[in-house]
Amino acid sequence: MKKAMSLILALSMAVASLTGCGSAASGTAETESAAAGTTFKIGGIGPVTGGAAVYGLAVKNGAQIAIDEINAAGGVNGAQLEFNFQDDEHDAEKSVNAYNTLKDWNMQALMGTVTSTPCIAVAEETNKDQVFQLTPSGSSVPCVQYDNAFRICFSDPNQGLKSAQYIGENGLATKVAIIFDSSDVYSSGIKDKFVEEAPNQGIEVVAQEAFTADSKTDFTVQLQKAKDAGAELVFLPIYYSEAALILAQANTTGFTPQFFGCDGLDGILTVENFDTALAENVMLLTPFAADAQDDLTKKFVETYNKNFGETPNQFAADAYDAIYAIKAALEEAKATPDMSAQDLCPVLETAMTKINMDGLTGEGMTWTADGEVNKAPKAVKIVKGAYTAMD
Amino acid sequence: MDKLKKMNKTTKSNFITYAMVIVAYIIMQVLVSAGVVSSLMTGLLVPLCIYVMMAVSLNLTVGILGELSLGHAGFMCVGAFSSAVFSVATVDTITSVPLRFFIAIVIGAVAAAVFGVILGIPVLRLRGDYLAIVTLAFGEIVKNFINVVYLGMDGKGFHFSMKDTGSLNLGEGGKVIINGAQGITGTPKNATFTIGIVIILITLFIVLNLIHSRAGRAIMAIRDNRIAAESVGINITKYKLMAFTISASIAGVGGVLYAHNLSTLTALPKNFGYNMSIMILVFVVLGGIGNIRGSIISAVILTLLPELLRGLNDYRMLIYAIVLIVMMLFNWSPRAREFREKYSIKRFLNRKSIEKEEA
Amino acid sequence: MMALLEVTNLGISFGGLRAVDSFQIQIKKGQLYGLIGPNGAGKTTIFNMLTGVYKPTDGKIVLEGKDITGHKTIEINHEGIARTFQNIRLFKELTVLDNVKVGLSEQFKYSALTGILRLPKYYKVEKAMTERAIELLKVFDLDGEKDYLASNLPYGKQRKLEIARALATNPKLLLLDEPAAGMNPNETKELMDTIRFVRDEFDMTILLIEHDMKLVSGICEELTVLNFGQVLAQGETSKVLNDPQVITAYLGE
Amino acid sequence: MSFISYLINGISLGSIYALIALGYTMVYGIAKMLNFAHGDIIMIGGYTIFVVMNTLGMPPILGVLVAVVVCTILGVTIEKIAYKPLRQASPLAVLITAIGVSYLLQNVALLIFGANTKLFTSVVSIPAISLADGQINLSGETTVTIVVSVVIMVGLMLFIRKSKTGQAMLAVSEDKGAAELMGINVNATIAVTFAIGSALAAIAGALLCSAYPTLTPYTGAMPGIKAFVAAVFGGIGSIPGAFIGGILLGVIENLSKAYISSQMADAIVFAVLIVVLLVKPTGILGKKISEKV
Repeated sequence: MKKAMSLILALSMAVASLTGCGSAASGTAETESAAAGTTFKIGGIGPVTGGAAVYGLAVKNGAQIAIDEINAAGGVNGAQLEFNFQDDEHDAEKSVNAYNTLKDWNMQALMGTVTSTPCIAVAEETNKDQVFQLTPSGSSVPCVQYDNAFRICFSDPNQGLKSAQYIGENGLATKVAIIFDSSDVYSSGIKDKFVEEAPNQGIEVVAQEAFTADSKTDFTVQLQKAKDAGAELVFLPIYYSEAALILAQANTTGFTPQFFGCDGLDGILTVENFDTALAENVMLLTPFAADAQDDLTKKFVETYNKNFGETPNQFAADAYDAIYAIKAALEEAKATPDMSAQDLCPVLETAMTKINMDGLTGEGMTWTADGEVNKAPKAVKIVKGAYTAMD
Repeated sequence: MDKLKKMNKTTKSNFITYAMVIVAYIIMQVLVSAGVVSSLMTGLLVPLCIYVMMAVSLNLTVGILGELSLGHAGFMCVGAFSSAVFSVATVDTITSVPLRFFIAIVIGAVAAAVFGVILGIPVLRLRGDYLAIVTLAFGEIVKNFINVVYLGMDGKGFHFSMKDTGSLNLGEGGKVIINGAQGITGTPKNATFTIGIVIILITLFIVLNLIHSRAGRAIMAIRDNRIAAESVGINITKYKLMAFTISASIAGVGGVLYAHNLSTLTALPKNFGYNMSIMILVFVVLGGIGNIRGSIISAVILTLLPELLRGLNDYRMLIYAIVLIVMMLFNWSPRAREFREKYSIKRFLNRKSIEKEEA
Repeated sequence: MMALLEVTNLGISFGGLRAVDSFQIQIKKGQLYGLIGPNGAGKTTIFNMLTGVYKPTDGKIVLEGKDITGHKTIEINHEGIARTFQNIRLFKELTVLDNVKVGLSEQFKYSALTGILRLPKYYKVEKAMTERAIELLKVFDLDGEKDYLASNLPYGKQRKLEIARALATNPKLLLLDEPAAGMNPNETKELMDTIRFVRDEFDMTILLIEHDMKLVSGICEELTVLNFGQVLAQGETSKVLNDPQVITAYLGE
Repeated sequence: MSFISYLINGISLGSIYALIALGYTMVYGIAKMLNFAHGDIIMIGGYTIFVVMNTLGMPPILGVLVAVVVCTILGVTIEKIAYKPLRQASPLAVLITAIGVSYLLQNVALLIFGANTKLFTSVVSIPAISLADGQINLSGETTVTIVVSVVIMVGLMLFIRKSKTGQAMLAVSEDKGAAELMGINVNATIAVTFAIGSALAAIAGALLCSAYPTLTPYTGAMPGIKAFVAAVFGGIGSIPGAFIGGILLGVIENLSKAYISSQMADAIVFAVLIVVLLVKPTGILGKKISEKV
């Protein structure tokens, strides 16, 4: 009997706490919605803890700079922007939780998510709820499969295709080895398309060597196999932290092919304490270069450095552009802050296809109705520790 | 109430466990329909069901069978992928959602059970940490394997490759189901809170009835003393395998729910790696090894905790880690136990009733 | 009459060590037989061979005319040998009642599925099983503690529970490994009565290892004395205990 | 020729695993607990060296020394706060607490150092050895790691066999209760074990980060798990076993990447582990556990 009593007690306490959190959430929402109609609430989702935290943090920081700039300049359509960034630990389920948290906060448009797998899961939700979604870096195809979702970055197949074309058209090499992360959506997505396109460009893929999230310390075997296969060029559709290791290990084993990467490679020069000589002559297709000399990039890099003590990478730039794209779309749609997310969604969808924007990651960016961006990838080569335009 | 008193202790305890789940369900349903529950909480209902099932299932292995498994996410992964393949493949042909989801659940349960048997037969003779490491290895193998599998379907049936989608040679109108590391996308979102609760109740029914039956006693006898169990004629292999397989199978169903709650399914270290196995183990240990009801409660609390800590932003996981350590110390250290005995509500109530009787 | 248990030339070596050598014994049905000897003489090793825990290196064990040498523990239990352990091995986290019920598992059967689905058979068999278990517990005066956890019983009662559990498997031969160890004289006396009662009531054959000479001389009809893995003396209790060789082995040196 | 270089690279990776596994196995052998936070102590060691060398501009040797001190203090503190109160509790409770500590260290590092990858400057300044006309390259890090692992292994074995503390450790590992009766201070002995294990972690951190020079808050996690596997592989609790297990794990990993499938290398490593344990249930050099009946 006593046990039953204590149980009922515990249960009612649990329930109280649950509804407590429920009503607390709706409570704050209410008090804020009293003030609502004065600000646009932009949500953000990405990993800020766990192994992928580096990308999420970059996006969070990059977006924050854009938000601050816009607000300082008077906001959008006369209203300020409010930004709320939630952690998803690079996990689809946590990502949906993060999305729901933002929903409780009465988010009006979503800038996210940062990584592909969570992005697909969240896109399902935003489509169901009809919330406008713009992902800075969710590059896998299904991320923007719904009408309400757009992206700043190129899609994975697009990068694979462009890379193969670039290598083929410029006759960089005929024998190519690929080192990719077989446990990563981004990496294997680019690799698949590259391999498919390679024969059309007269490229022979002589080795496809994988690593996984669980074993990414030693790359000597992959490099050795590429070397033994006679590769003239090693294609690295991976992120820069692993690439930095690969370059270092290639150097110690005395293997010096041409290295070629995609936008994930951007940031390699800014790895703290990285010996940039290792990256000499590495080529990459990227829409953003932190040491580009245009005013926009210079100002962004400077602010980022000042606020966060680091040099921004691709992800930060994508996020910065994403916020400005949302701003442009809001202005184009003549949106007002009192509109609900559901009211905003269709008008932003139309507006996205109309805007034309100059950003960090491209000039004259436009979007198609299927969510993809039109911008030119820049091929750069690292010379003396700095990007040099190729064309 | 009198009736409750008359029931024997285990029946009563089981009754409380079922009642707890049902009452929680009713309360949540009422609150949801009244619209006072946040979206976050609503979104968490199915995951909560999944983790409760996983915790109950692992408790069968760790608490009842007494073997440490660090590969439970592997079984979840098997259940998730096998059922998701089925659902994606038949999404156009089987139009009845309940029927399709039911078959998916059965497939997930059976597939995980088969892996449970395949793994269990050779490895269950290992003991302690060695068994733990082998199960961990199993989980990692499953995860690694899934990441290199390409599976497609066209008019002629299934095509399988371990290289890339191109080598699947899909015919006209074929579709890729498992796309290597990109996993499965477009799994129908069939899992609901009600289905989750029903499955939890079925799980509890199976596990609790098993424990309080001839087979369950045999399993616990093996846990308590293998040599003595053998000496009274208990077939060690049979009962160990039975518990392990049932546990795997329930984990498989947890995987089915997981797969059908998100539109995308990939085998990442985060969701199907040893991290997940360990997280479930945390639920079990914190809830009390062998204590089914404790598993349920701790799974709920620990799943909610990081979400409730969202307000802390960057400090969230740090606080979570600290809370975890403190809870472990509070639950298990002898000094903390003494402290709790001394100041527990139960004792306080007891003393009162004793005083009353004396008066 | 054929012996219930007939062991011939039994031996086992661990590495180079010959732990038991050419051991032989014959136990008639209904007999209360004692196995004694100094520590390390190999008594428990013989129990372990008889119950299949160790595989004998050579020799033969025949139970009721059936060769069970080298069989597995479970098979041997099913053939009809049950035992207790020198260091008590109860199912500590189970109740006293459940400990006995585990022993009854092989006589009161229903499938796991019947148990999970709670089919009528479950209730029927469980009821019969509980009744039988309580009967057994009554023999050892443990029925009052049936809902206690086994680990919460006092030491003497734990030993008794082990015997009850072994009996539950309905054996032909019961092996008791130092049943009186750790008991006070009163408890030992009580235990002697119980062992006699078990023999008479269940028509049981019992082989026991014991150091307590009072118990041995009080209840055992025949004895085998073991020293350094070899049989030192064998025969009627009173004769064996007066054998000068035995006395030297125990008291000498 | 490439086979030999695969082999050498495997040994070099394996010697890192071996070094980490030595710490793991030692703590396991004596405290009978799986210290899941061991990998993260390695990471802390790495960051300490990074700060000393790059931020403060001190020489490498000082960095390693500071790291050893920091890790030792950290290890002993963790033991005292988080593990010691649970000495009588279920081993699983300690395991979970260790996991909590692991999360804690990762998140503290994340907050202090950020998520960005840092490139580690090697603490090794020995040049690479080139064999067979430069076809085979043995980097300075590899040479040092192998030598250090062997030295530590031998040192540990001697320490345990010859020193009084070592004997006490052995006694504690056999039977805590009996050791206590013999007048051995069990708590102090376990604390010393953690101190040594953590100091080894600092050295492992220095060499891990020198050989594979990237540093993130999660650097230690996966090598930690791999080393744990290596320790089990060789027979957990056995010091030479940890060494052999580590080397074998590295070699198997690299050879399966080279000759079977680079995608399936993890699966192959783990499959080999399962097979080894099925054949030798307590690992290659593990003691056979026999229960006295």
